Amino acid sequence: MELYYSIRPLLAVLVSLCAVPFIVLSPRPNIRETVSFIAAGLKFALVISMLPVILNGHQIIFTLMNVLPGAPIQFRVDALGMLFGIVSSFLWIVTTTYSIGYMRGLDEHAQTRYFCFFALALSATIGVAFAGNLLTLYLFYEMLSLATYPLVTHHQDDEARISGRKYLTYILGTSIGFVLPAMLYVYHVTGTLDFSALGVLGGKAHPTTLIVVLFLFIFGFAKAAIMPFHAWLPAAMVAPTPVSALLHAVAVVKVGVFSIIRVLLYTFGTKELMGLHVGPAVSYVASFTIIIGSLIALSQDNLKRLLAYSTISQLSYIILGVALLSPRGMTGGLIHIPMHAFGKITLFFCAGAIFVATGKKNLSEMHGIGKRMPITMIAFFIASLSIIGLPPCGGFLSKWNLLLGSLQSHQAIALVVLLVSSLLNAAYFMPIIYKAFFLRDQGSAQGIREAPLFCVVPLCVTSLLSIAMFFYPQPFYKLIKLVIHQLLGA
Amino acid sequence: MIAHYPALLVTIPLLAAFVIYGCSWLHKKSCLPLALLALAISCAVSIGLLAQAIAKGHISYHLGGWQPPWGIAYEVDPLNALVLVAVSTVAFINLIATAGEIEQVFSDRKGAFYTLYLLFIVGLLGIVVTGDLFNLYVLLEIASITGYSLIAMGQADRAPLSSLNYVFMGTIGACFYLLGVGYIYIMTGSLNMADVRALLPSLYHSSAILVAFIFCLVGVMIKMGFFPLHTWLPNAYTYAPSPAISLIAPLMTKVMAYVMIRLILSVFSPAFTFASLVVGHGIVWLACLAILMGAILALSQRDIKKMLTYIIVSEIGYIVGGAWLGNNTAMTGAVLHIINDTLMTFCVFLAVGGISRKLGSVELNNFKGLFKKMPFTMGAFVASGLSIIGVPPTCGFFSKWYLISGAMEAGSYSFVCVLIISSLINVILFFRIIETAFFAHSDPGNRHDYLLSEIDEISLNTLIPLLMAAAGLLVLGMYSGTVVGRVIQPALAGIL
Amino acid sequence: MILSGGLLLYATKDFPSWGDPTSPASTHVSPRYLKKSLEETRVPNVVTSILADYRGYDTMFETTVIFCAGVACFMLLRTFEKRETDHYYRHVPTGITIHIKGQREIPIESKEFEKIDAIWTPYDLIINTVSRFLVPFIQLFALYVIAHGHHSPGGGFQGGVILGASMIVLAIAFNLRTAVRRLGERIDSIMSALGVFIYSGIGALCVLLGANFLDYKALAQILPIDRVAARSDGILGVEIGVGIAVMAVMICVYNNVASEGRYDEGL
Amino acid sequence: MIWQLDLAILTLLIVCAVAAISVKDLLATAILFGAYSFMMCLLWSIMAAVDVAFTEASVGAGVSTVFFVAAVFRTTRRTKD
Amino acid sequence: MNMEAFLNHLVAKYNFWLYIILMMIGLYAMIAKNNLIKKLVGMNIFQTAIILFYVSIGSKRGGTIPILEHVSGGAQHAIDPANYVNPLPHVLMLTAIVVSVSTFGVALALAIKIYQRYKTLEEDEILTRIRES
Repeated sequence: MELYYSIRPLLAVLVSLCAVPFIVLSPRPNIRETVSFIAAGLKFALVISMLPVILNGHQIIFTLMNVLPGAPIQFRVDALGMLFGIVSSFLWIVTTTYSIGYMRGLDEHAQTRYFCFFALALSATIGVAFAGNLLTLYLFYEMLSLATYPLVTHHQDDEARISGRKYLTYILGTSIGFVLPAMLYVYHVTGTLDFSALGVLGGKAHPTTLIVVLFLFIFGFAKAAIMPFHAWLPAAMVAPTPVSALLHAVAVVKVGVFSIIRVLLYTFGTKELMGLHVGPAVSYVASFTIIIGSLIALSQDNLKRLLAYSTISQLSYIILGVALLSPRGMTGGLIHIPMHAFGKITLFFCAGAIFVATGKKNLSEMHGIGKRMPITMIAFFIASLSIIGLPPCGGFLSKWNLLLGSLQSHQAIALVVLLVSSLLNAAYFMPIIYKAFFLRDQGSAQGIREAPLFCVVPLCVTSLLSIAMFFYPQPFYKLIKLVIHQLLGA
Repeated sequence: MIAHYPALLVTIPLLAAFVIYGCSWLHKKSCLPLALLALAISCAVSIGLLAQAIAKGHISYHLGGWQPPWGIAYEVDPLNALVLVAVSTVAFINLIATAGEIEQVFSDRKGAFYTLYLLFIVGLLGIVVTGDLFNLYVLLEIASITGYSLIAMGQADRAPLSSLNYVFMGTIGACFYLLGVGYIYIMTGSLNMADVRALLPSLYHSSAILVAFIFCLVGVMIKMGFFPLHTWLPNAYTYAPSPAISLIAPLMTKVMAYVMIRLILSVFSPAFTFASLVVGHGIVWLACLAILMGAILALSQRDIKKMLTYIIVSEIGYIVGGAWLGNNTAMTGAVLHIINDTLMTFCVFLAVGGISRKLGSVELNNFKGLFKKMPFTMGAFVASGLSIIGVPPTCGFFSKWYLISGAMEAGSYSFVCVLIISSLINVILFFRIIETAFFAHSDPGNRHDYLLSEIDEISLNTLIPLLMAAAGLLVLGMYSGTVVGRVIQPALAGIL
Repeated sequence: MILSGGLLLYATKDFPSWGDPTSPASTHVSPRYLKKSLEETRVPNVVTSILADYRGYDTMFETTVIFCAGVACFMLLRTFEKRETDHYYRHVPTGITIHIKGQREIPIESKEFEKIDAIWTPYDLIINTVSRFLVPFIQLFALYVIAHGHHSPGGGFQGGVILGASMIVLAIAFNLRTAVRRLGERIDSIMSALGVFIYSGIGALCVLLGANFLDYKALAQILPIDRVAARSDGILGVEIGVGIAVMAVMICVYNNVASEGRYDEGL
Repeated sequence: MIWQLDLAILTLLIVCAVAAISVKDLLATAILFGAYSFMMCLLWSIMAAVDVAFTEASVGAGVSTVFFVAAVFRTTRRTKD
Repeated sequence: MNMEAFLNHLVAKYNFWLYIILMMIGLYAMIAKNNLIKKLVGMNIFQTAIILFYVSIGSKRGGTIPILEHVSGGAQHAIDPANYVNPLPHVLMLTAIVVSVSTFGVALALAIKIYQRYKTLEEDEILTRIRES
């Protein structure tokens, strides 16, 4: 493995940042949205352009500023970051399309502000993906938290105020209260914040302290919505659907998970983790979240809240998979990032499309909606299959690998948890499909047809892609193989 | 001329002040340009001085051509050169930003105002640069007297009273300092800092020196508003006129904090301060108390200006605590925080000053929907708020970083916790305001809406400096590594 | 308070006993002044030589402090708006007071009448005459104090105060208007600035002549004298500056305080 | 120096100081304060600090007393303590 | 230490005791008094006390005023510092006196302004006025 010095990571981050002034100054909505499109396309192109290098097992590094001794602001693109970068940057394009349709369909106010902070949030996400050390990661993590606040509270009514308050309390509170001290402790002990495949903390401090620090990190990155720090996610569902879709199915929550993975694998290092025997503990925490999240989801009537809780439980799959610390498990966990992303974003898109077309949010009002909006509901069906983890959908692969991983590392509990939760997923998705297609609607549903084109196309794309990924997951596998090779050797 | 920079730095604004006061009776129009010119020159000179100091390491300038300890000497090292740059730059930008308001509010006596303004800056610059204990006292009095009168010019009814209280407290502080100097003089027979530092080690055991140190310290702490002695600060700063306060609030307290650090480092050596003196831990505890109390009192305020003054109190706690942890990292953090906090406080007070000029009062409720009305001002306000909270990459984060890791080195985890907690409280403080300003829907029919309807963005000549300051927060944060590496570390390396 | 007192008491035990010629205070720095003052500055009054030369920089700021006080008093108290009231005039020869209602005024240039503010304004021939007779002598003495500061106690500061006092005596004995007529506010303020400017200007001049700030011996290049005499003259120059500034400020402060910044009647 | 004189001045000094802050009339305070300054001036001239004494005589006992009286005249003589 | 040594101690430094007493009087007035002008007087006493302290630093037993008699040229070495009191503190105190009078003037101006607003100089009454308004 060799290091390439290139400015492309920085550019990938800056693209959408530079788009902001244009978005602000653009005289007409069309120009504004064209700018967003161009930025999204450029970003994706830049990310892709780095893919070959990564696939050849190399890394790209770029140091921006030496702000602290041993902790510069540094970008470092490796397989893991690439995996996440591709997913989020691609989905931004799709979401931009979708949000044009959605925002226009409901003609929301302050769309310019919306697109600005959307772009900001995206550059923060990519920044996290390509962060070369803990400081940079923290920087962009905070940037993301702040950039999403205006999006979450977009409606500016009292509900938005309350949930925005909750959002900030959880996100900023944990990141300043938990992550910052933990990070400082790491810096204090090791004198560096770099990520290394072997971990930097090896035997530098007393085990119990390390375990405390570990959990500070895990709960500190509250964006991962690990219980008990999950309450912000359902609250944040007051945001416009594209926001929920991208940020709360892909960007924000995945950033949380991604940060946890980074810290677990690259700051502590697999060896240290095994030495500390914390793998099981972490996986228990994750399993708890999985089960409870699904159970709560069962009882939801508001579609978006249901999806939120299902997200909470799904995220912990990833943590669980990584915490298994076995090649299979990690594969499962990491592959779950793209799979879940595509599946879940489709579901959110569908929810949004239904809302645009019918103005309905609750399941109880959606009887027979499938006849009115067949495309949407079919996409919904596919996506829910993917989430449940049945072939022929991408979700199956991650489930499969996770199961194998839990067998590999002899964790019966994880096995059980996975199976149970799959059943639960089925239990809260299937009724929706049933109601949508096989129940007659109450007369109110006259004159409802599909949502605008801008809304429908993206969700078709994503749903089809989540099928495609079942048959052709190689690129992701390649990346993940690289990660695992780098981490566990052999 | 380059050799004379230390003198020019102080004397150019001084001469300008006299000329301006003369002009104010002959030709009023020329006051402002003169003031701007003088400040610009001294700003440039200070930057040149910083460059020299980094190159040479230490510059000594003998006033009147007399060798110290007989004459008075100016000592410039990278540390105080940095503070000089901060002071002169803030003074310059602030004058640009607030000139319009000054011309309007103090139309009939603006000459006097500019004179006092410049003399205040002269005092501060002199305090930072001088190498003579008594000279420091005189300059301190200049800064104080001008400060009193600037503060007393506030429109609020309470301004004179709070200013008079400030006079009392300030005089006590200055006198304590003078007393301490007297004790030093009676024991060593010298007033020159370097000379005293050379003479002291034989006297460390002496009780008189201990008392001298304590009195100097208490005096300085009164002046900088350290927690138990801060009582004068909030009122004085709240009721002052906004052009003056956006100058005084950032500079006065920070410069005094620097004086304390200078006393520790280059008069009483750290060996004495931290080793043979036991008060170190006590003062760190006091600092923790100061931070917490400052934050809590700030929480209890509805008036934004007053809230900010309490935030100043807690920021001073940061600096004092960092300085007294007594290791290199923490001291670096303290010095860096002096610079950063100067900029943050300046930015936030400038923003609030602009808002209060538009809004009349800066009660929290009046901020409703302000993001719509003056987006850029609020943007700058948010930026400075984030910096005070300590969010990367604003500069506030990095000084806090050094302070905390210094505290970890020193093993005083109480200080660490306090810093974290105060950051969280700052989050509440600022997002309370931001939230109020972000959510436009205020109850219909109160006069505030109608008042809000006709206000708009503040005038450009205030807005541009404000945005510059806000951008400065980011830039300073990005380059803090450079600042620490090139300026602070070399200066501290010899001492700590 | 008790605490600080205790601290002070505690500290005194390490002091050298009072008036001990061998205490560090009197052996470390100060002897040099006594020894060298004459040959370096040709000023026998060591206090003056230190004040204006060795530590001349302090003194410059000391004068600046006074100037600050003057400006501050002006800034705080001076009010420019006119209160429109009835007019009182005193017929000087007889001392009869005339009260005119409303706007009508007696033309100010008439010599017999002088404007006053209140019916009760005192008018005492003896005091007026005595003070008018005294003032010149006071001022003469003040000038002597300034000029002779090299050889005897005194100097610019004391002299300036006495000069100011002389004007204040006028203002008290007659009324503020009389004093202000002698020395207008504008002139007074400009003088206060000018005085300090002389001091710091001399310092800046030394810089222009290539020496350090306030290094008077550089003046030898422009004055036809040797360097030591140049120091002596430089000291005289700054003393004069101090004198002017202090006088002007004292008057300014008195006028503002005595008339609440209205510059009308005074006490 | 003559210690009796010295002692007398010291006592007067303290008496003046205490009186100045305790009388119930600000005008009296002003005058007592002038007296205090004058005593101080005498003390210093005894200590051979002639310049300081001169300054104190002209400033402390002289001008500042005048300022004081003027200020009291402009405000009020009344005081509760 | 025994009585007699203590007396020596007392006598040797009586100026220092004196200035401490004065300083406490001034400080007491500043803290405890209610009238602003009284506080002001206290402040001045406080300052003069410190000045007194400095001057006593300078004084020497058997030292005369620091004005050198004119010895014709070349005789400077005849000057013995022990014969003259230490002039440096005097210089410093000239400055200090000036500072104190300046502060005094500004403070008086402030007091007058306050009186114009509240028609009283008693702190508690002013505070009640503020609370009412």
